[in-house]
Parts: sequence; C-alpha cells; structure tokens
Amino acid sequence: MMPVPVNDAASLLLVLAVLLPILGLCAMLGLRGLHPERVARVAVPLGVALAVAVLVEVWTGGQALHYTLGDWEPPLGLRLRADGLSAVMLVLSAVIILAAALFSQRQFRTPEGIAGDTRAPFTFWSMLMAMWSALNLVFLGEDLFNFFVALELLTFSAVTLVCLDGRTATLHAALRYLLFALLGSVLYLLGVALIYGRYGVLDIGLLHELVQADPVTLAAVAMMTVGLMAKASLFPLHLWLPPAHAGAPPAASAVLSALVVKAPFFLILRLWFDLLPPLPSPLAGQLLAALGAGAILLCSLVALRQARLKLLIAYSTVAQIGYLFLMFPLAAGPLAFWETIGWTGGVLQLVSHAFAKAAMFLAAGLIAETLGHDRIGEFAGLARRLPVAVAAFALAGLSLMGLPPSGGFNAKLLLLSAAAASGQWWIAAVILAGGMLAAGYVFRVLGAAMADGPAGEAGGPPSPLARQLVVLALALVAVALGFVPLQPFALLGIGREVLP
Amino acid sequence: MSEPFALLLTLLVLLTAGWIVTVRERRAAVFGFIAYGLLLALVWIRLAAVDVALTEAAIGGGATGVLLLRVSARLGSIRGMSAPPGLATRWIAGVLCAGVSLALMALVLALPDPAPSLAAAAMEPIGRTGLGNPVTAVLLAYRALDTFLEIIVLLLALIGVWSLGADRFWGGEPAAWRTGPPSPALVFLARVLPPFGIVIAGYLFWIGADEPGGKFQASTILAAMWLLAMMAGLAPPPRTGARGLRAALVAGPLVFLAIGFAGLWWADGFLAYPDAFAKPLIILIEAALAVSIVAALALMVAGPAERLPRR
Amino acid sequence: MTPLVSAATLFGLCASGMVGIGLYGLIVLPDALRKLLAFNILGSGVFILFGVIGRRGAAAGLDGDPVPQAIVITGIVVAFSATALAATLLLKISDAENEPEDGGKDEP
Amino acid sequence: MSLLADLFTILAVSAGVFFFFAGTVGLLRFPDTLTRLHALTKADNLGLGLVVLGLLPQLGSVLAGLKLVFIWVLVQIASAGASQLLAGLAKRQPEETREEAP
Repeated sequence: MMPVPVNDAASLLLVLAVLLPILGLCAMLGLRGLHPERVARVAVPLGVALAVAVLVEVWTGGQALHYTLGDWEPPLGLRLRADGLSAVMLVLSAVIILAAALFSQRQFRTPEGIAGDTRAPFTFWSMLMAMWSALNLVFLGEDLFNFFVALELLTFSAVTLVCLDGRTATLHAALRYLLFALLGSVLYLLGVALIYGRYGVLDIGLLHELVQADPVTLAAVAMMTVGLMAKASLFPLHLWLPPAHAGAPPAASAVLSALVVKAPFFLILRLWFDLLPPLPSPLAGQLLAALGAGAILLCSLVALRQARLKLLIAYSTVAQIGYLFLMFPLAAGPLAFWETIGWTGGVLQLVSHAFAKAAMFLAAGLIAETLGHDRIGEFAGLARRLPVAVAAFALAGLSLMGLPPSGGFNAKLLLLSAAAASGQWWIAAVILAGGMLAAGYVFRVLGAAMADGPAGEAGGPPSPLARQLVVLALALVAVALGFVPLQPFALLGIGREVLP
Repeated sequence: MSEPFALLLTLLVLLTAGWIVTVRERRAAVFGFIAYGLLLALVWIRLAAVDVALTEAAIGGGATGVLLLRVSARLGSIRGMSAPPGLATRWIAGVLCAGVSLALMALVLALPDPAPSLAAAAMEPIGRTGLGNPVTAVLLAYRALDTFLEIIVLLLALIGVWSLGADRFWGGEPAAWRTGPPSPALVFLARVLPPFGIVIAGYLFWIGADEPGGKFQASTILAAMWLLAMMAGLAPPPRTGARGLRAALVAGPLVFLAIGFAGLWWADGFLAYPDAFAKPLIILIEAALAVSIVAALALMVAGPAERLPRR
Repeated sequence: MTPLVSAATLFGLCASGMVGIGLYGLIVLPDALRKLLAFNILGSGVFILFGVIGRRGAAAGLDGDPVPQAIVITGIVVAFSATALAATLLLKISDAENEPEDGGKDEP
Repeated sequence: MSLLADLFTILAVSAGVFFFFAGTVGLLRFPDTLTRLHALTKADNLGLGLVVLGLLPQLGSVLAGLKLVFIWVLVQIASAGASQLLAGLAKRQPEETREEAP
C-alpha cells in the first residue's frame, strides 16, 4: 500500500477548486437579486487564484497533493489528488474560463433595470460555473464512479450551453450531442461495473496495484474507452461535434473545444497509463493511433470544404483531437512513459490546441458579430475592419499548422521525433500531412479576409478593443508555448514516480 | 420464491424491453416502459436491494413515467434524427447487439467467485455514523461527495429544462397540463391521496437512517403528491423565479456544504462528522436535501415556464 | 449454490440482454423519444449489473454489498435528470417545428 | 388451527390469482378500452382483495396486517381514479390516435 498522506492546508485547495464554482452556481440560483455576471466577477478570479496556487504547491513541493474526503480512506471513501499533469490542466481550464468570462461580460449581462435574472445570462453563467467544477473534478478525482458524476455534470452544462440561442438547428445539434454523450456515459458506467465486480475497488491508485490484464479488465477498459471516445468525439464517433460546437455562443464554443472534449481524453490517459499495467500487446495503442490518424486526415479534408467559419473551426477540432491519440503508441517503450518525448508532445499538443482553438472560436465570434454572418466566401475586406481578430486567428492558425514559433510546432516536432525514433514512419507521415491540410484551411480563411472587398464597410459598430485583446492574448499564449524547451518536463512527471 | 421466480422475472423483463423497442406506437412504448420500471423494482427486491427497489419504483417507473406521458401527449412528429433504417441495417445492428449481450454474459460468468466486496469495510466503521442502514452510510458518509454532486446534477438538469423556455416567460409558471378543466376523478385523487403520501414519505424518510428507505424515495413521493395537486388545479405551479422556490432548491447543497466545511474545525476534515453528532447532522443534511429534491423533481416534470410571470 | 443457476447469475444474464436490447433500440429506432426509452433500458441493464455485483458481494451479515447499491441510487437519479432534459429538448424541437410562425425564432 | 389457516390462505390466494388471470385475459381479448378497463378493475378489486385476505392469517402481527389492508385501500383509490381518467380519455379520443410508426 502507498503511504497515505494526511490532509493539510495546501491539499484543501483541491476541495476548494472543485466546490468554489458550485458555490457560485448556488449563489446565482438562490439569490435572484445578485446578477449572475456579478457573481462570476468574484468567482472567476478566485478560481484562477486557486488553480495557480495548486500549480505552485505541486511544482515547488515536487510531489502530488492528496485530500481524503471525510477522512474515509479509499476503497470505501473518496479522495482528490493533484499531480503535475492535473495541476497543468487546472491552470489551463482556469485561464480559458477567465478568457471566456472576460469575452462574455457584455454579451451576457443582465439588462439594466431588471431586478431578477434573465434567461440567457443566467443560463450562460450558471452553466459555465458548473462546467468548471466538473472539469476540475475530472482533473483531480481518483474514483471511477466519481468521474461518472463529473462527466454527467459536464454533459448537462455543455448541452444546455449549445442550445442557448434556441434556434431549431442548434436544438437538433444539442439533442444529437446529448444522445451521443449519454451513450458514452452508459458505456463508461458499464466498464466501471465490471471493474467493481472484478476488484471491488474504484480508486485508480489502489486499482493500479491490483489490476491484471485478464479478459474482464481489458473488456471493461475497452468499454470505458469507447464511451469516453464518444464524448471526446474521436473519429468515427465525432459526428455530433461540428454542429454542436458551431451552434453554441462563441465563448461557450471556445470552452467546449478547448476543454470539454479534453476531459474525457484526460480520463482515457488516466485509464491507459495510470490504471492499466503496461500492456502485453501494443495493438490497442496502434488502433487508437490509427483512429487518430483517420481523424487528422479525413476531418482536415472536411474542414477545407466548409463554407462557414465556425463549422470549419469545429471540424479542425476533431482533426486536432486526432493528434492526441497518436501519443498512445509513442509514449510506449523502455522509458517510463512520462519521461518520453511522445508523452510530452501529446500534453503540449493538448495545451497549445486549447489556447489556439479558444482564440479561433472567439475571433470567429467577433467576426460573426461584426459581419452578421460567418460565410467565408464573403470575408473580403475583413482584415481592414477587424485587424486584431484576424491577426489572432492567424497566430492561432500558426499553432494548428505546426509552424514555428508556436506551441503546436513544438508539440508536433516532439511527436514527429518520437515517431521517427521508434521507427513508426506512418505516424510521422500523418503528422506532416495533417500540418499541410491545416495550412490549407487556415490560409483559405486568411486569404479571403485579406482580399479587398465590401466586408470592410459593412454596418454594425466595431467590437470593443478589450474583447479583441482577450482573443489576441489567447493566440499569443499559443505562440509563446513555442518557446518551451523541446524535452520532457519534470513538472509532468510529478506524482507519477510513485506508480511503479 | 426462488429460481423459477427469478427465471420468470428475467423472461418478463426481457420480453417487455423487447416490446418497448419494437412496438409500433410511441404511446404504447411509454406505457410499456412504466410496466418495465415496476418489473425492475421486483428484480431489485430479488437482488436484496430494497433501497434501490424503492428508488426504481419511485423515480425510474413513477417520475420518469409521468414525465414521458406528459411529453408524449404533446410531442408532434420531429424531423428524423435519421431515416428509418433498412432491413440490412437492422440485421447488422441486431447481430452486433446480440454479440455485445453474449460477450457481456461471458464476462458476467467470468467474474471472480467469491466476489470482492466492500460490505465488511462498510460495516466496520458504521458505528461512527450512528446509522443502521449501510446504504445510507455510503450515500451520506463514505461517498458523500457523490451524493452532493448528484443534487447538483439535478439542479443543472432543472436549469437546462428552464433554459428551454422562451425568454419572455423566464421566471414565470410552468403551464403543464393546461388542456381544459381537470377531470373530477383527478381532483378526487388529488384530494384523497396527498395525506397518505405525506405520511408514507415521512415514514420512508425517517426509517431511512436504519432500514431501507431515505430521502430520495420520500422526496419522490412528495413531489408526486405536489404534481398531482398541480395537475388537478388545487395548487398553482410556483413561479420558476419565486424567491422561496429558489431558496428551496439551493437549501440542500448549501446545508450540505456548510456542515461539510464545519468538519474542518470540529472533525477531521471536509465532509467529516464529529462522531457524537454524526447521526443528527446526517439527518439534518437529508432533510435539507429532501426539500431541494422535491422542488427539483416536481419542477423538472412540470417543464419550463410557459406563462408570464405575475408581477 | 452453483453459479449457473443462482438468481444473481440469472439476473446478470438478464442485465446483459437488457444492454443488448437497449443498444439495438438506440441504434435503429428513428423516433427520438423511443431512442430515449432505449437509452433508459440500456442504463437499467447497467444498473442491474451493479445490483448483481452487489448481491454477489453479500458478506459481513449483509445481503449485499451496499456500495454498488448506493451507486445505483445515484445513477437512477442521474438517468432521470438526463431523461427530463432530453424530453424537454424534444418537446421544444417539436413545438418549434410544428408551429414555425409562433414558436421558432429562426434568425441567422 | 394452523392447517385451517393454511387451507384458507391457499383457497383465497388461488381465487385471487384466478381473478387476476381472468382480468388479464379480458385485458387482452376484449374489444375496446371501456370493457378492458372493466376487466382490469375486477382484477384489481377482487384479485388483490382476495390475495390480501388470504395472506392475513399468515402474518405475525396486527400492524403488518393493517399495512396490507392499507395497501389494498390505496390501490382501490388509485385504480378507481386512474380508470375514470382513462375512461374519460377514451371518450374524448374514440379512435386510438396512431403515432407515426417506424
């Protein structure tokens, strides 16, 4: 058994990170007089501070934080745990949510002179809070059923945000999303049932010491993985994502694409690297990578043909998620997985895609607001009218294409080197082809926007500079990630050494 | 009552399930689903899980049934999610799903014997909670965070339901069942049943600490009584923006959190109870949760606001 | 008690069948409300499987392991919430499509 | 005494089961909603009543007996009310409205 650390003041941060947004939700729901955006103005900075504090604690302490809830030890009780990767995800979520909140302050403000709350602002802010809580729980949880509850919180808040504008098309998208997500949850739960039937334990840390690669365990993990794939929209279970992400309000699309699809992927990582023993056969990893490759190639091609900007960005999300699944065969090998460049590259891809994609969706939101549509064919003149948004889109595009300097370039270079070093040339070829296709769709948008044309004079007041700067800041972070050193980070290994 | 009964029950459950997915009429499928919920409750009793049986009968059969009946009565045709599949698709799906079932059966038979269990682990410290029903101990002590989040799931679903109403009705009354004056039979039921329902709910709530029963089952019955009164026009549905209603909805989570955080000072940490006061604290949490659950369940079935708020 | 005929095992097979039937309905039924019913059948199959696992774990003077039972109670409430949300969504779509002048607000 | 009680239980429960059976056959075979309801309520009233009556001598305590009788009374009220509602619905919609079929 691992030594069980006692709860201390630092580890209480984990509890607060999960509960603070829920407290915000309760304040919004319980007190109509407080306008929800005002509650968010308090809760969001506090939440960011909590996430940063966790990262600092984990980094300086050099070890994972634990909190055992109600002093009931697992397997009976539940605990929270933050290692290096969780801390990174926590800060990533906090920053993206902060950007989404800043971007939406004006759009989702309760109208002047109304004593209570109104539909769209209340729904947006309360669901944003719930989603944040659920994300933090996914990143900090240790218990397989606890994850199920977190995933359901995530689903309900995401689906509600998707159909916020109430148009029939987005209602259809939300329904399809909900059905896919529910199917995913049930398959995941089926796997949890089998794991419990086999071991009588749901805590990942304890399971790691017990698991054997027998049929029940492998079938259970396979079912959970398929369920999570449906939620992470890995090809070919991606059909729900483009209409849903394209139909949501821009800030919601940004959070959905940057974070919500990453949560189930994070759980797949936990299952495959932290729960299972090193697999006897690399076949499963190859299969996941093959699906990822399918996503990169096919969905990039589909993105190239989209007439609407938001749909193009959404298809690009599915393609970029494909890259994440390349890391399964690439992190295998003689080294501990967190010391491989395949692992580092995968995590860097996750983080830089989150920033780049959030920037893109918010830029698309600004463009649609200004022009009244997002048809790429009618973008001529846009660069003159919205230079900051177009520049942000271009910088974010740099990262998606994998051109230097950008986080995407470093991530893809690391994955490419890992593929070359392990002789998996087909993966290297897919990474290169994916980069070219991404260049194709990014330049298609930029080319249209740079052209001279009437969009420069279209009506409507220009967006406030503050909102444009939020978008630019996100894109600049995606670029700045290009200056991280090209080697495994010690931070991502914190808390993993205890796992043999 | 033993294996032949279990076999009969298995066949009935599977036949009903098969009927629900193959019957032609939508309404018939909904009725079939309500019967299916009751059959499941019997299965749960045979599995010696009386707590679950009560929950299944109340929520799985009852609340879901009323909800689906209300929806199917008003639901028109919807542009298909997909066209009706052809014979080939159905055969492929059938073979695939049969394969899944068979594989799952093999896995069930492959589960280890004797089975791993936390029963002993759950009974050992149960004295510290002051409870007699181990299921309640799991829900409110060992895995209290799950239960807390489950209430939040209910609230989220309710906000989701509300958000589907129109902007101008936000904060107004749900207008379910406004198809003419209520029938005398309904009014009769709504007058006669609630006293019984309240007594039964109180009983279930109170014994939940030591015997099968508890807040979910009790709350569902209370919510059903409230809905009955709303349907019969005896109690107007509450405005979704009413202060009292909003307070009721957050009462459960807030009391839960307050007692949870108080554990930092008077016990060993968040969500820990001091041994001497564990039982009264747990009952206090359950009572507050029950208030929130009744409100959330009833309003979720009633649907989004469809009438202007009264100013 | 040989494992092949015990009631728990029988219900385990029953749960497997329910999962298959629910999955089939979810795939082939064109009507969204019927898909929702199928999802509930699929879910109840998983819950019964938890129940079987709990029953098999009878020990310490209990008729079953309380942990899976508590999990199922949580699961049933979550499934109800999902059903309520999906059903309301369906109703909203149906209203919007069947009276486009009144209910739907189809602006770009 | 106990033999007599057992005999009574067997007779009463069997009669109850017979009414349930007859009611179910009626539900399946009768032509329209109203006659089907008639068959069902017979099963509810008499069938359940006889089963409860038959079980009474087998119970150890008066409280348990009261609970059983209470359940029977509740079912009476609920089924009477529900039948009224269904009958009202049947009167308003004489032909079963067929939903779109798969």
